[in-house]
Amino acid sequence: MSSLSIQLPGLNLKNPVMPASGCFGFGREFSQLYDLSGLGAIMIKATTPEPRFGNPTPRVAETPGGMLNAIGLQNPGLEKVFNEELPWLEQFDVPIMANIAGSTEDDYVKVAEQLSKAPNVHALELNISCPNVKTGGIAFGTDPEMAKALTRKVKEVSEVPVYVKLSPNVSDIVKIARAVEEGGADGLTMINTLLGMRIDLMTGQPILANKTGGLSGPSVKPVAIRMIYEVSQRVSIPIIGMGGIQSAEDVIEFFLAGASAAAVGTQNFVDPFICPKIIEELPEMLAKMGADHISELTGRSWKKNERLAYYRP
Amino acid sequence: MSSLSIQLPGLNLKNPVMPASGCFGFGREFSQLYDLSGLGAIMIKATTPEPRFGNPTPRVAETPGGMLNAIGLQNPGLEKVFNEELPWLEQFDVPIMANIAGSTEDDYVKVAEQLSKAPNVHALELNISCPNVKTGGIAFGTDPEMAKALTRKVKEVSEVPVYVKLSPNVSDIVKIARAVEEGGADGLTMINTLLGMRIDLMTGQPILANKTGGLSGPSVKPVAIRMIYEVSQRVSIPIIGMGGIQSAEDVIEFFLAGASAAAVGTQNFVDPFICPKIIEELPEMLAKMGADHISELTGRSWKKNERLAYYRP
Amino acid sequence: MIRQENCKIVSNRPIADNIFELVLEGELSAEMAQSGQFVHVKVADGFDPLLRRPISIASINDGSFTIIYRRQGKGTSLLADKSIGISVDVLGPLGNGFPADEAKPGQTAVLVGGGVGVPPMYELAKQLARKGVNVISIIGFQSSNAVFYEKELAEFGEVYVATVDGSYGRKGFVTDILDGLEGQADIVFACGPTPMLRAIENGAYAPKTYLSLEERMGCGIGACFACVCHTKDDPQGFSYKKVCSDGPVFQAGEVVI
Amino acid sequence: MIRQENCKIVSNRPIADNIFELVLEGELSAEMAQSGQFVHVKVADGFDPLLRRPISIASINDGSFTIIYRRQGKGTSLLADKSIGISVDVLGPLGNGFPADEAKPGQTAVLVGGGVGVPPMYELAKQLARKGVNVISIIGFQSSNAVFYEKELAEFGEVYVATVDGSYGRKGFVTDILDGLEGQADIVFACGPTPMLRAIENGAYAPKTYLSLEERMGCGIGACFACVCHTKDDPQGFSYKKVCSDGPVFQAGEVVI
Ligand SMILES: Cc1cc2nc3c(=O)[nH]c(=O)nc-3n(C[C@H](O)[C@H](O)[C@H](O)COP(=O)(O)OP(=O)(O)OC[C@H]3O[C@@H](n4cnc5c(N)ncnc54)[C@H](O)[C@@H]3O)c2cc1C
Ligand SMILES: Cc1cc2nc3c(=O)[nH]c(=O)nc-3n(C[C@H](O)[C@H](O)[C@H](O)COP(=O)(O)OP(=O)(O)OC[C@H]3O[C@@H](n4cnc5c(N)ncnc54)[C@H](O)[C@@H]3O)c2cc1C
Ligand SMILES: Cc1cc2nc3c(=O)[nH]c(=O)nc-3n(C[C@H](O)[C@H](O)[C@H](O)COP(=O)(O)O)c2cc1C
Ligand SMILES: Cc1cc2nc3c(=O)[nH]c(=O)nc-3n(C[C@H](O)[C@H](O)[C@H](O)COP(=O)(O)O)c2cc1C
Ligand code: FES
Ligand code: FES
Repeated sequence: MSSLSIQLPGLNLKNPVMPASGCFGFGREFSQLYDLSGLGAIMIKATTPEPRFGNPTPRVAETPGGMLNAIGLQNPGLEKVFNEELPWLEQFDVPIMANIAGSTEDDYVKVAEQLSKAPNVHALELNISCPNVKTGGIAFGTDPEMAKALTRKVKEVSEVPVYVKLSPNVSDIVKIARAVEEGGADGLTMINTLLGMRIDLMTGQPILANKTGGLSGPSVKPVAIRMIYEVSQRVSIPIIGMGGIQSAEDVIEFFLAGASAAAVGTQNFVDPFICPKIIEELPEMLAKMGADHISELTGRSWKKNERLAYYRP
Repeated sequence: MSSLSIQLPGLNLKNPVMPASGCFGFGREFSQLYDLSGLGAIMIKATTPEPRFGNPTPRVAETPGGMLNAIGLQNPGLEKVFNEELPWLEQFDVPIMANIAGSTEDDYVKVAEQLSKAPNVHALELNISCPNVKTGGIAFGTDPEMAKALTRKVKEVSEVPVYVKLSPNVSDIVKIARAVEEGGADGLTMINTLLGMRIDLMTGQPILANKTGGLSGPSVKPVAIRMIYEVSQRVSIPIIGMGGIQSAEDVIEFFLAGASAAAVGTQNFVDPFICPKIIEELPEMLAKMGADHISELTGRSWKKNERLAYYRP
Repeated sequence: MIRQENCKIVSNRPIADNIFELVLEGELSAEMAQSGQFVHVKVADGFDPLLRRPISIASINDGSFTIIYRRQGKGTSLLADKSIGISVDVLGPLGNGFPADEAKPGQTAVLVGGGVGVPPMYELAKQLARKGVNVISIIGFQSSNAVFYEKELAEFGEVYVATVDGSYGRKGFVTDILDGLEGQADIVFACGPTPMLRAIENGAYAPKTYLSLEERMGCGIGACFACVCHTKDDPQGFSYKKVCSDGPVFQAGEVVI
Repeated sequence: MIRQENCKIVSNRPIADNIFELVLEGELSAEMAQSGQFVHVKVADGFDPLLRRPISIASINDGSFTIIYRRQGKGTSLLADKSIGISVDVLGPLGNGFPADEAKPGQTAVLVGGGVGVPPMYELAKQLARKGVNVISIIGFQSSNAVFYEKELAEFGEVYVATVDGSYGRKGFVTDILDGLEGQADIVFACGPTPMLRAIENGAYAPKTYLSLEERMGCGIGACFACVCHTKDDPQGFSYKKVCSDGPVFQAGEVVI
């Protein structure tokens, strides 16, 4: 057995590394660069019932150690994702996690119901944390009761396990996590982006046309690690961690904090080969750390009195 | 009149640049490096009624583009600050903003009452946002009602204007800001640190003895800018902005977002001469931007249809 | 095919005020076909700055290629500081460039470049001239000290220069010169600031016009939806093009600019 | 006085496995008085990495100074990559070093260094020997390929080497050698990993012992309270010392280590 294979609800992963939603489109572009079958899974771009154009440009801005985006959930809509993108992805031996979004509960339910029927969709990722749309999105992600109710509704219709993607823009992440667990979530993915802004000194105006955007990249990693550390001790469902991962070492840090798998977002733009690179490097790192299997590392930072084998990078 | 002088409640500032609380001690160390009278003001280290040792070490950890700290409000206590630190600071022609903290309302009231009587304390900064103490601190800063009540109590006893320092670890920063404004706050200072964590791969444990710590430095700047942009449009009291400032350009960005003055924290560690450097560079930058006075820039990003003179750095 | 390669710097020198010409050695030059394609450059290891910088290909050589950039913000300043022999992480070639084949031998192509929109015109002029197309280049700058590649473009045909302040060439904009060439162009190729591209589109100076767009980018390869624009036939709708992978060169009238 | 200066690299070379000796030219060398003081080094412009790195002064020369560091994480790796002629932003000298004056001419001082705790011992040995103090150095490393400065220290007195794996010198720890020198030391000076310092404190090998502590630092100048330790007389209370500005050298028994 490989030291990297992971079983999570609905997901039989060859390895715990997957591109994060919105940073990999529907895989077409990256498929020109490497074989997608080597990935643990793919989190596809958020899908809404109808096609969306998203926000005006500029949609991205660089920040110290990170970037802001305000794409605004641009996507070709449920029908096209179901009839074109997902069937195209079937050529690869890789489970798909379908990120679903909407403005109303009904939107989520509609997308969940249909996408969960696609043969290669092995799990849903409920995006209640998109900061870049006027209605829905993050509103569900900052109110525990709304989050719980939505999770329950989606669970009722979904034919595959449901993961809920949490927003870091909250006072108490544990409260939301526990609410969606009560709502029946099979797992959590965290974190989505932090709400941020950059102002251009040349114009005096925000760089993004949408003014605010979601902060991602290495700068948010400590926030992600903290939240996963807190949440993983208080829920009994697994967490797929993300937020600033740039390397195999970062993946390990997420596991130590409490994650059971890891997703890479922004770094795909910086280094389009980053996912296969990390997957290749992980086994050697595990060996250095004296771990037989990566799952041993999940939550090691809070499982007391178990210090790791001395490891020097 | 200088293009940099600013009048804020209680504060007659030569210029809008001041070291942020906790990053400058009580000024003694930096006074060996430059004349403190050149600063706009000094925000001194948080003071509690009794002396505090703070948290065990390690208390700091570096993160991508930032740092975590979990000092835990170490300070010599009210008596010593009042009888030794503040009198020592009187040799400099610079207004002091006294950062006050505590575990209970009574703690805050006690410190506020006495420190506001010190002749060189021209304003108080109510620290309801320290993430590194077990009781008080951030608890006040994430609950609008508690924040409002505390502000009111402190206002009753303070002989100088009261600024409230906001925590970014909240779902809705505007709600807290408006609550403390209703409580009678004369101004806001924002942002304090974001809660974060780093795990050491060598030990598998959090680097900080306190496990979590407050994230500061350039990586948090987009969050600070966004929050100031949001809050400044919804309150009518001035904001002293902070969070990741490294340069005169950053100070301008904070003004454009809505700040009326700016504080520099972490960068004092990276470049101990940063405050005087920024103060020196600002007038030339203003000239390039076609601004006669820095206060013209406050909130320019949301005061529509007023584009700045073309500016190229 | 898109490749990622550490390319060695062969030369990196200022050719005008804050304008640098950088020659990079790399096998990915063999993948480069069209001018107007671009490379995505990581100017520093680590995350300061984090994102790659898109820069047009100015010249495709045997085993190397040239890019020309303006020192502007952090990224291009770091690039300008790099010396010969150092390696730079390059992703490319990206996007679809100018379709040189649309100009037939004997026809007249007018190439319009504004500021750092000039560089792709050099490779294009080279390709067109090689095929026997009659090349006229019009290049515009702010001021005399910003002018570059006049001589280089002159190898392939007539060159007109405009400067905004009149300190060199003709005072005014490239469109002022275009106006004077009425009827001569069978095809126009242009790259430069958006207002210039709009004016050229509106001017309809030739039966066919191709424009190279600029947009802030994330991935540069079509995966992040950072750089989309509406198509002209559906300006408020859901149809879109990605500047990075469908463009950056579009035919006039194809997308909303 | 503390100064901030861009110091030019005179040399930067490996002297053992992952150990580098860096000589920097700078007027701040004139401010340096004691071994055991340190400098705070900004290893890169920008914020990657953000914080300065504390490194002990190994040798104070005329117009220059030497530091010795282990290539460990990001910061020291970047430092190791720098070549001669490049400038490095240095803040220093910081802290209070070893009080060489506590050793009187004719007395015997035992200097104990573990790993990258060895460097400050060189300047100290130089200062002590100059005054006529009898110097014995004991230096400890993991393994033979990590050993450095044995020869350099030998200029000033006897040198004993211990390696954990026994591949060089005596197998074991510096304290094993110290044990064997019973009664010879009038004063002990030590720098190295915390367990080593604790063992030396507990061993009470001489009437006076001075230890150089390590702690994660923010400012390095005493302003941020990152690096405090309890004092021994009040181990649970409010009294404290700052490693950066009160230390890093403390007398044994002064602070809790
Ligand atoms: C397809 C394409 C081709 C280009 N070709 C050239 C060229 O040949 N020569 C040249 O000098 N410039 C070219 N540019 C513009 C060039 O990408 C920017 O000048 C450069 O990215 C600025 O980086 P910086 O770090 O110096 O500036 P900063 O302002 O520090 O950059 C901050 C962020 O904004 C982005 N950004 C800033 N300005 C622009 C811009 N004008 N277009 C897109 N992104 C921007 C940067 O990429 C970065 O992500 C091209 C842009 C595109 C999209
Ligand atoms: C007073 C003092 C003197 C020192 N003298 C020397 C010396 O002469 N030679 C030498 O090789 N090392 C010395 N060190 C240790 C040295 O500071 C660290 O090895 C170095 O900071 C590691 O930086 P990095 O970027 O390579 O590692 P990283 O692990 O990437 O550093 C991350 C952060 O942790 C801090 N850090 C990591 N390890 C240490 C450590 N052991 N002590 C303090 N901070 C640490 C870094 O400063 C940085 O802020 C000294 C430390 C102190 C406090
Ligand atoms: C350009 C961009 C688009 C994104 N789109 C989505 C999305 O559609 N759905 C979603 O759940 N998250 C989206 N995200 C968030 C990422 O999936 C991820 O949670 C976040 O970026 C943090 O990870 P990172 O720091 O590795 O990028 C997007 C992020 C970026 C940068
Ligand atoms: C080491 C350290 C100690 C701090 N102590 C305090 C404090 O005592 N009171 C307080 O209100 N803020 C404290 N802060 C927060 C800063 O004042 C500031 O709000 C924050 O660091 C963001 O600014 P920066 O990014 O410029 O550092 C501290 C920050 C740091 C880094
Ligand atoms: S830059 Fe990512 S789609 Fe164009
Ligand atoms: S490092 Fe800041 S007080 Fe010592």
